Amino acid sequence: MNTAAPALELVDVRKSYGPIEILHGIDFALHAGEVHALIGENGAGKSTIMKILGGFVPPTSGEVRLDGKAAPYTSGAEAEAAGVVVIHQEFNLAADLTVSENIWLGREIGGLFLDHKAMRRGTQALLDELDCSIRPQTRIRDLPVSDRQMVEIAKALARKARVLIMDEPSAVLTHRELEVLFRQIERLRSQNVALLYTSHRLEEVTRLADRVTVLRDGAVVRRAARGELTEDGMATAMIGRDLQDIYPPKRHHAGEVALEVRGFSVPPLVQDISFALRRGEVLGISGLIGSGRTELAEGLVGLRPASGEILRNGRPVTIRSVRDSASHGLAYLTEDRKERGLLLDKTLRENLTLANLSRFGTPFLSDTREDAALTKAIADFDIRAPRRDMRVGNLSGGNQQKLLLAKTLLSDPEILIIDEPTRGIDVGTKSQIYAFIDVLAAEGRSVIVISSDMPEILGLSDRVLVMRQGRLAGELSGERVTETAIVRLVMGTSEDVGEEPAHV
Amino acid sequence: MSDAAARPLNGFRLPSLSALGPLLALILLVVLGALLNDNFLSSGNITNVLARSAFIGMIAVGMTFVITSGGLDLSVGSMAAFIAGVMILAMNALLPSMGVGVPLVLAGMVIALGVGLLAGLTNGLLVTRAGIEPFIVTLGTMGIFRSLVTWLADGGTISLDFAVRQFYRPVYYSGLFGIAWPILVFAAVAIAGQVAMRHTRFGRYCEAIGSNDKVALYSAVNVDRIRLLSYVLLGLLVGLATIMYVPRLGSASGSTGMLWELEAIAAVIIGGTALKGGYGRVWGTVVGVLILSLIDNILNLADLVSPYLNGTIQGGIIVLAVVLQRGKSSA
Amino acid sequence: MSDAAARPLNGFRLPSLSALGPLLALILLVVLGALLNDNFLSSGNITNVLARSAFIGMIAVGMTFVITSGGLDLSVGSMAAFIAGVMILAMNALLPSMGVGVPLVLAGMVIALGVGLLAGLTNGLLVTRAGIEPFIVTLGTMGIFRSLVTWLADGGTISLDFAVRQFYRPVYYSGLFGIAWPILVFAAVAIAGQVAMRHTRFGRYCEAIGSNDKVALYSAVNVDRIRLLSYVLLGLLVGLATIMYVPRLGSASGSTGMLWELEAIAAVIIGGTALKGGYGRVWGTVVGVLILSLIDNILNLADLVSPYLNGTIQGGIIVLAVVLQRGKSSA
Amino acid sequence: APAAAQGKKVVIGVSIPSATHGFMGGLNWHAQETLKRLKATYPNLEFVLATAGAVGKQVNDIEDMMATRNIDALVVLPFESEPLTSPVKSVKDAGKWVTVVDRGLSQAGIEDLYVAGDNTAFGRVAGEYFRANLKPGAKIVVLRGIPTTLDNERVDAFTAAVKGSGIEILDMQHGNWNRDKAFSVMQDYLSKHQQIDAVWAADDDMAIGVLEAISQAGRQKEMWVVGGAGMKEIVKRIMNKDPQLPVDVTYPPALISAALEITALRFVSDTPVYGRFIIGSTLITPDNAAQFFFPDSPF
Ligand SMILES: Nc1ncnc2c1ncn2[C@@H]1O[C@H](COP(=O)(O)OP(=O)(O)OP(=O)(O)O)[C@@H](O)[C@H]1O
Ligand SMILES: Nc1ncnc2c1ncn2[C@@H]1O[C@H](COP(=O)(O)OP(=O)(O)OP(=O)(O)O)[C@@H](O)[C@H]1O
Ligand SMILES: [Mg+2]
Ligand SMILES: [Mg+2]
Repeated sequence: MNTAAPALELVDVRKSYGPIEILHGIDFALHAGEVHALIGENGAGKSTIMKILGGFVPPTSGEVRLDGKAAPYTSGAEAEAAGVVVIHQEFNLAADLTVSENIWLGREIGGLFLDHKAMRRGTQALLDELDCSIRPQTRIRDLPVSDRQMVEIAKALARKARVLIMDEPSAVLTHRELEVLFRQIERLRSQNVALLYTSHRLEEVTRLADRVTVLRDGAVVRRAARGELTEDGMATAMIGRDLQDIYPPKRHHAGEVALEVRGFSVPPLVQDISFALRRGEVLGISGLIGSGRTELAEGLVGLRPASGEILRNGRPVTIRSVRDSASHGLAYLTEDRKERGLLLDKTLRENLTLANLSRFGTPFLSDTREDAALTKAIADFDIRAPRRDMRVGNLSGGNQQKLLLAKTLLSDPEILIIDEPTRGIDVGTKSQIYAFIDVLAAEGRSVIVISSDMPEILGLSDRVLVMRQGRLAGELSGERVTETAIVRLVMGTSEDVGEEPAHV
Repeated sequence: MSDAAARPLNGFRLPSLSALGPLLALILLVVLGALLNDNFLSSGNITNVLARSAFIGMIAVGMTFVITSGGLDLSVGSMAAFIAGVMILAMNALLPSMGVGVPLVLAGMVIALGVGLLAGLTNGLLVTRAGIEPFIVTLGTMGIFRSLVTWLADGGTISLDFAVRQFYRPVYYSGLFGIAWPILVFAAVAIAGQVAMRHTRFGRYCEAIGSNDKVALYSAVNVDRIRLLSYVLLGLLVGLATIMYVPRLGSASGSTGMLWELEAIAAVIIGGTALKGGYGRVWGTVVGVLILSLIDNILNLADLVSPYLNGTIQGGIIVLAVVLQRGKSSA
Repeated sequence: MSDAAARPLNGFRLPSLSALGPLLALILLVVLGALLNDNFLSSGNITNVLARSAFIGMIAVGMTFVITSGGLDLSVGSMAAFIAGVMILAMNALLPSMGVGVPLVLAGMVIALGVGLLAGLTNGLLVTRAGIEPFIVTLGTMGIFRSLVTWLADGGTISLDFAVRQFYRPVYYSGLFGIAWPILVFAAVAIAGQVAMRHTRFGRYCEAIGSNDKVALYSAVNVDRIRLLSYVLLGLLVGLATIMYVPRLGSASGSTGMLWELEAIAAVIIGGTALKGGYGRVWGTVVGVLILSLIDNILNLADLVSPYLNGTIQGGIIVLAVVLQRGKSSA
Repeated sequence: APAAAQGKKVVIGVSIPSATHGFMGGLNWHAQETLKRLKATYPNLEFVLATAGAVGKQVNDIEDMMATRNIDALVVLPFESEPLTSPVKSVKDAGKWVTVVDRGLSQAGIEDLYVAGDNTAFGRVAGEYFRANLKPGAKIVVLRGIPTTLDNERVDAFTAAVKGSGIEILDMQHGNWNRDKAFSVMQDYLSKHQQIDAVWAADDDMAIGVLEAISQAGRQKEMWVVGGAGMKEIVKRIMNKDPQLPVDVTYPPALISAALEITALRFVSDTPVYGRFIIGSTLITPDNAAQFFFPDSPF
């Protein structure tokens, strides 16, 4: 497709952290006007490669070449000036600043004084282009993760890149935003931008990628052009073994009602939600970003002020804090692992046991027991950590997510609410996690899965609730759980225009 | 949802109640003062209160930037004493050759600003280059500046030559259009500070660094330089405050500027700037400074049960002023 | 790479160089002291230095928890003065009915701990319930406690009845196995603190809250209660410090405990605890306290050019001690 | 005729440093007691009392008294002489009566009335006692106050007085007029010096800390201590002929009372009260101690 010198290239790049080598001699090239997908298991080294390309991390040995010459940058900022822009897997936004301030950070418009108007206008234009309803003056702190991802994308687009590197931009996006993102990617490709894309959703790779590079344990194991690899082939190349259907067969038989919610509201958005959850059941909750699924879940476990009735095994209960909800056997896995899920400065062990410390000894905590729990979690969830005593912030994104799952499940909950459980997790591990959920249900526990990943909802749920603008838009079960049915409810195709406008 | 995007921007936002909190406290204090004493609202008293707020005020404006960018400076009070000491010694030394007059005063001012700049640079370099916690750096320099001025003064007081003092005095006591110089300078500093915080890159970068220095670094912000600049700016403002302070008292000693750092930091925090950085509010700082000055002034207006209890009332009002401001927990 | 998971645990880790920094500084100071004066290593001098460190030391151990959980307490010095004042007045008042003896001393101790608990509770509730920045809360209570003790003392000194003092004196001056009581109590507090920080839920939660209070909240940690507890614990330790302090000079006044807060906070930070919270190191705090005491001791033992410059050397050593500790920038 | 005698209200402003150490505490107490008494005796007199913890605050207080309380007279004990000179001068220039207490202004002729202790005498009297009671070759240590001009005056006078006597001053550190600080400084002196024959603690608060350190070291028999100011605890011990505390040097905090009374007199009677009243420092010995003992004072 392209014979000119690659826009950006890695030549025999190695990277070590301390004594551990993460990347073992990577050769890798990006060409203008092409989408190159980099795939691999969690911890394979994708983000590290992207950081090296973007100038954020120096390679231990080897070379980065821009247009065939040694790259003239040594920092992310310089790389950006050279037209190499990265959308990071972990958010790179200042939470106290507004959307607009973040987007222009480091390249503000204006002379001595900032031109707020121009920047706000520019931000609005970018957001419009992304079909995104966030307001430019909102503080990042007040945005849900999905919106933050859109801000990240907008920020990158504002940079006018000639090489755009995207590290799992789609992990937190729903169907609708995803389409917007793909349109942008296609537009950039046609403008001769070189694009690097990574995602654990292989169907996206099939759809977008002109070239695919498969990484395993820090080495390239396969290179392919468009159409050379099926999704199954990619998965096999990534994890080194064949992968059957990743979803477990649905064979749950629902028992009695474990949790019932009546007229539940979480101001300001979520209104009047009622549903029942049975033992042994997996209940999916679908909806657009901002439809209030997270609010509902956080209201249920006492993280947000809420009103309405909650019945546990038929008896009304009051839940005002996470502790209350834990005492009623409820556990919630947050969608926001960086800000609400994990202590990035602490080690794996401290994170794993934080929510269930009382089990590890009173009054003195037992290191041995904690270490044993960690060993088990590492095995159960296939957490790949170069060192057990490393900061969690240095784990790869997917491995952080696995640790978060392990942390949530440690409390052995009767009812588990998981918000975007497999965000950023590779296909191999995904199937393990699905099997895990299946086991939980088979043991007679109840699971609520909130997910923006349609196949996940379809593959896991016995029943699906769909939320729209803070209300229940409908419920589907059995045969009626199909993609079209869900999408229709999600979008509100009944077109009842009289309803209140979208909240912001 | 998509129609929300098309909605017109409302560029103007009403300040939230929490932002108005300190202002409210200030207004309450003014009302209280007016009720307690008829002369409270006299121009004389208002001038006094504003003029004496000016020193801490200018320093607090600088401190706002330092704190906003995630730093702290405990050394400002000692620094003021040190600058005052050096400035006075220099002016006394220059007197024989230059004589009393504008050049001598200007020379003194340049020296004050220069020493302030160097002092701020020292703090800033230790924080950015050596990578030491600002608390420790400035605790150290606090002791150093304080003991240096004591040493310069030989344990006593460094006094400006009497003739020079008479000549220099109007810089504090007289003014323009009936407004005293310190008030004018403070107002200028406050306005410049507010503009710098809201409408220049420097202010924006301070907030970004305080909020998340890694993000700032990734966004091509020269984090170390901005941090350094914030300390240098603060040093310069301490120098400027000293320029206004010396004509008031004409001397410096080991006890000059004692506890100013605490007052300046308190003013910044009362004004609504976050101690952890990331969000700065210069006008809030000005309100905070005025609140602190007014408390003292009002305590002098009324006859209290016992002067020993001044501190109790002062402490109580400070806490109350901030209670007004924060409705909800999340400190 | 996947085998990493199966690798055996390495339970024991060598402390990193940065952790050893303050210890290194301490050792250097000891060597310096021994070189400067022969009596430096005499048991008398060592006892003096350790016993003197005890008050600030106990307070600093409590402060470590407060700072680790993201708080701050500026009121501890005034609180100590206030507790001492109340305790002495109460003991004098109880004297006629109880007579000199163990019961009276015990009553005094209970009162000291009770007042400390209440004072800590006040700070803690204002921080957690009213949601005010700890800096402001404790700046306010600092003024309040200080002025209350001045008022109780009528501006002067509150002195313990002479006979009671004679009876109570051994609590500071005598000891067990030749080790003075304050040293023993301090050691016990330090060990308990280290254990609490590293091996109990409370310590773990303090670190979690300081690291990211939202994550702690989502992990079913009762954030407000732990925060409150940290202030209460500090209050109790201030009470305990006061119990050891009162028998030393048998008096309290408006100047008791002046600037102890700064010293305690400095000790905590020098010891390697992060001012922003999230990481606490109790043994580091102990080292920090000893460093600060030793600096004073050495300055008194050595013959310097001018005592006016003590502050300069003190400040310099503090900064240096921390430079040793932090190799790289990232304050 | 005096204003108050004609039934007009007279407002007297009183500005003193706050009670941050023993001596100032005593001074604060005497000031308040005297004000109570004067108010009861002369209903036409009104007093405005402000205490300042820092020099800037004291200037503010004086400004506030002028701007809002319409004072007719000011009684001021300057925190520091130099910086208070101009502000007090402006009070004088506004036609008010000015009484300066204890620390003189740096410019002569501003005040109408000056009531002060004698810092030079304070140091000299102590020095002369050391000279008279120690043999040549004796070794002493000195604790200084907070570095200030008045501390310099006292110490200079003391050193001048012992000069040439063959008494060796081993050490001089700052004890900041604080018991705790004095205690640790003395502890360190005791570790450092094998032979100490006497201590000039320069202040009774410091003397308390010093005595405690000496008794901890068990070296009570080796040395005696001289403090200063006349704290009741110390005076009591002198009365009881404590060998460790042979004498004390007065610097009575009650001098504020004298200043207030004389100033009040100026407004309620025709007594001419201009001038300077210097209250000398005298040596308190077991013989005369009783007359310096005020059991009700907190100091
Ligand atoms: N600063 C660091 N210190 C130590 N190890 C690190 C550091 N950064 C990354 N690693 C390790 O490097 C390996 C590769 O990480 P990387 O983030 O590149 O994986 P990834 O392929 O992006 O995985 P994921 O799909 O989970 O995002 C991981 O094992 C990670 O723990
Ligand atoms: N802390 C907050 N402050 C203000 N508004 C918020 C906050 N958190 C969420 N919102 C608003 O509430 C809306 C609903 O967010 P929520 O996260 O519940 O949506 P969701 O359905 O869970 O979507 P997703 O999980 O896919 O992001 C968001 O669009 C956001 O605008
Ligand atoms: Mg990654
Ligand atoms: Mg959500």
